[in-house]
Amino acid sequence: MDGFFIIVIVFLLLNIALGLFRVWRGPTVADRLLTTQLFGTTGMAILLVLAGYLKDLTLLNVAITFNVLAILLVIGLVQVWKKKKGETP
Amino acid sequence: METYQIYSLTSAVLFVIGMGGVFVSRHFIKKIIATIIMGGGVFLVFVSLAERDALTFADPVPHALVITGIVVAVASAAFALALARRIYQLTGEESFTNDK
Amino acid sequence: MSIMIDIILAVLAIYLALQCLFAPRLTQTVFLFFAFGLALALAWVRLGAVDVAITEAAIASGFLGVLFLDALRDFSLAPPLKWDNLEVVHSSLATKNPKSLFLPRLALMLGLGLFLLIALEAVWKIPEGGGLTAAAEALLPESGVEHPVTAVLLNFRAYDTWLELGVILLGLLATFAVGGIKIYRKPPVVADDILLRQVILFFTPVLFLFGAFLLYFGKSGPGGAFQAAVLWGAIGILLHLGGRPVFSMIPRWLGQLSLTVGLGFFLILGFFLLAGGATLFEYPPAYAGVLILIIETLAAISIAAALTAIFANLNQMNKEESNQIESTN
Amino acid sequence: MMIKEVITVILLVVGCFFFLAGTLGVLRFPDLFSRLHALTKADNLGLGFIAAGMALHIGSPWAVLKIFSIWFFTLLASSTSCYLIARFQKEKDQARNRKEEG
Repeated sequence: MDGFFIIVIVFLLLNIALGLFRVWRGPTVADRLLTTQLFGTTGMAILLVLAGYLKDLTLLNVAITFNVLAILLVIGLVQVWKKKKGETP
Repeated sequence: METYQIYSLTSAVLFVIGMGGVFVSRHFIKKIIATIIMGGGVFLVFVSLAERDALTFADPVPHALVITGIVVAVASAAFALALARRIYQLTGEESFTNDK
Repeated sequence: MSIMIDIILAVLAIYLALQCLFAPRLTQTVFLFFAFGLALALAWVRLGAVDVAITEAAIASGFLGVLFLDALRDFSLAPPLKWDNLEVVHSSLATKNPKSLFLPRLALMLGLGLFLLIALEAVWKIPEGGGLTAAAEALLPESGVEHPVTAVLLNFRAYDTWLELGVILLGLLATFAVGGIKIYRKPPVVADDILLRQVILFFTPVLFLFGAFLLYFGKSGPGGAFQAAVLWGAIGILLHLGGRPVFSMIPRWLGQLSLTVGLGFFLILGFFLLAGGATLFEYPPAYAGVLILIIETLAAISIAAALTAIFANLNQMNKEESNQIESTN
Repeated sequence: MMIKEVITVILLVVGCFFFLAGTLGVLRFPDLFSRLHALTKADNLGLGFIAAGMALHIGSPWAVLKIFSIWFFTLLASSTSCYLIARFQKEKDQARNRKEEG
């Protein structure tokens, strides 16, 4: 069972590494932000699996923090960059 | 190869990358980020050593140092950002220039 | 087998750091930096430092992330004035002979390479047998809490934590000194979107409760003042972004009180302990648990207020927005 | 006990599949709005499957409650952020079009 968990974690990490390509290319700021969302969600999945693998339930608190941070970044981007209209990012 | 060895080697690499970034990059924001990456390298050494010296639990003193260190690094980064933005507002320059 | 995870994480962190610093565009740099922070948070988890992971994820990626987004917008707007000055700079850069940069670059690369080798060797050969784990473990029953990191932060090395509150307050004062005190002004951006307002209203109590949980949980597990402070600070930032700047809604004395209460209570407590014949921050073991909880709560309020104020102040540094406020008033 | 483990494995594999689908969508779809769709739907479904699998594996009621509150908050946060990002981009596009026309 533990070996399977490690495979899942490695798979999810490679998934993140693949998705980071979009930060590099993404034409707009919003595209780049998407990838931090991806990192947030996938990171939470990794933390959940790690919590089962290490049998350490406190990792779930870290997962909630990841979630908080994702929503903070989105609202930050949307509100801070709001007035900048018609300019190419 | 143990877990802490991998991370302590990584920390040395991160520190050197950050140092190179401080020298090479021109824009203020990049310089600030480079110093934060350097700091991340230092914190990684501390925590990997705490993992090595673990008995029933990992050494708590480096953990506490790193937590306070992160908060202080963030406060100083905020100050640096404020300075950089002020310089930009007053002079329109985004980086240090020699020709003055 | 589980070493695979560590290797991939380490490679990911190094790759992200490199890409972050050598990306051609500034937005790439900033967003790759967020990803770097999250990768580092996963690394802390792998090293068993769950407290550090929470702090890193929330502060170094969330709080700094919002600050950087704000700054990025400022820098990507057209520069305010002095175009001729800027052109001089650009032309001087263009005329610089590329050959003259070759030697310094070579020297820099050589120096960095040598330094890397030395650092790797130094890290590899750090002598065994140090560490304060045994000392911390022996004194843990007297500290009033069960979690060793909290015991170190708020009892054994309370001095550090106290001074750190001072450092954060100094950082806030320094940003005031640079940008001018404007946080008591009216908000620049009001949330005109009903969903945005509702989600902020929903997340405010959730964040508050989760922060309080972490604060109390810090007694027996990963959590404590800093983690709670970051979550409460996130509430302040969210409310500010949603057009409800906390510091202009509460009376001024309350804002000042919340900024200084952590530092002040520490100071008064230390004074009374000294007057009672103990050393600074030597809590009587019977009351240590209660005292630590009170200190943690007050420190968390102070740090959260300071983070909110730093963000509010930096957010209103933007020239265009402040001009707009003046024109609408 | 065997059946429980088999179900956990199946749930995790299905979750991984949705994560892969989300990432491929982010990489391959042509514009921001379809990428948003891929990311916020597929990844959350994947997270839901993984959460279910881990809840089954861990099994203590407190942990199960926590895992599902995590999933609930993520659903809420990411559907909202999907909406907010799409609205942000749409306003920007509209402003650009107006500028080109006028």
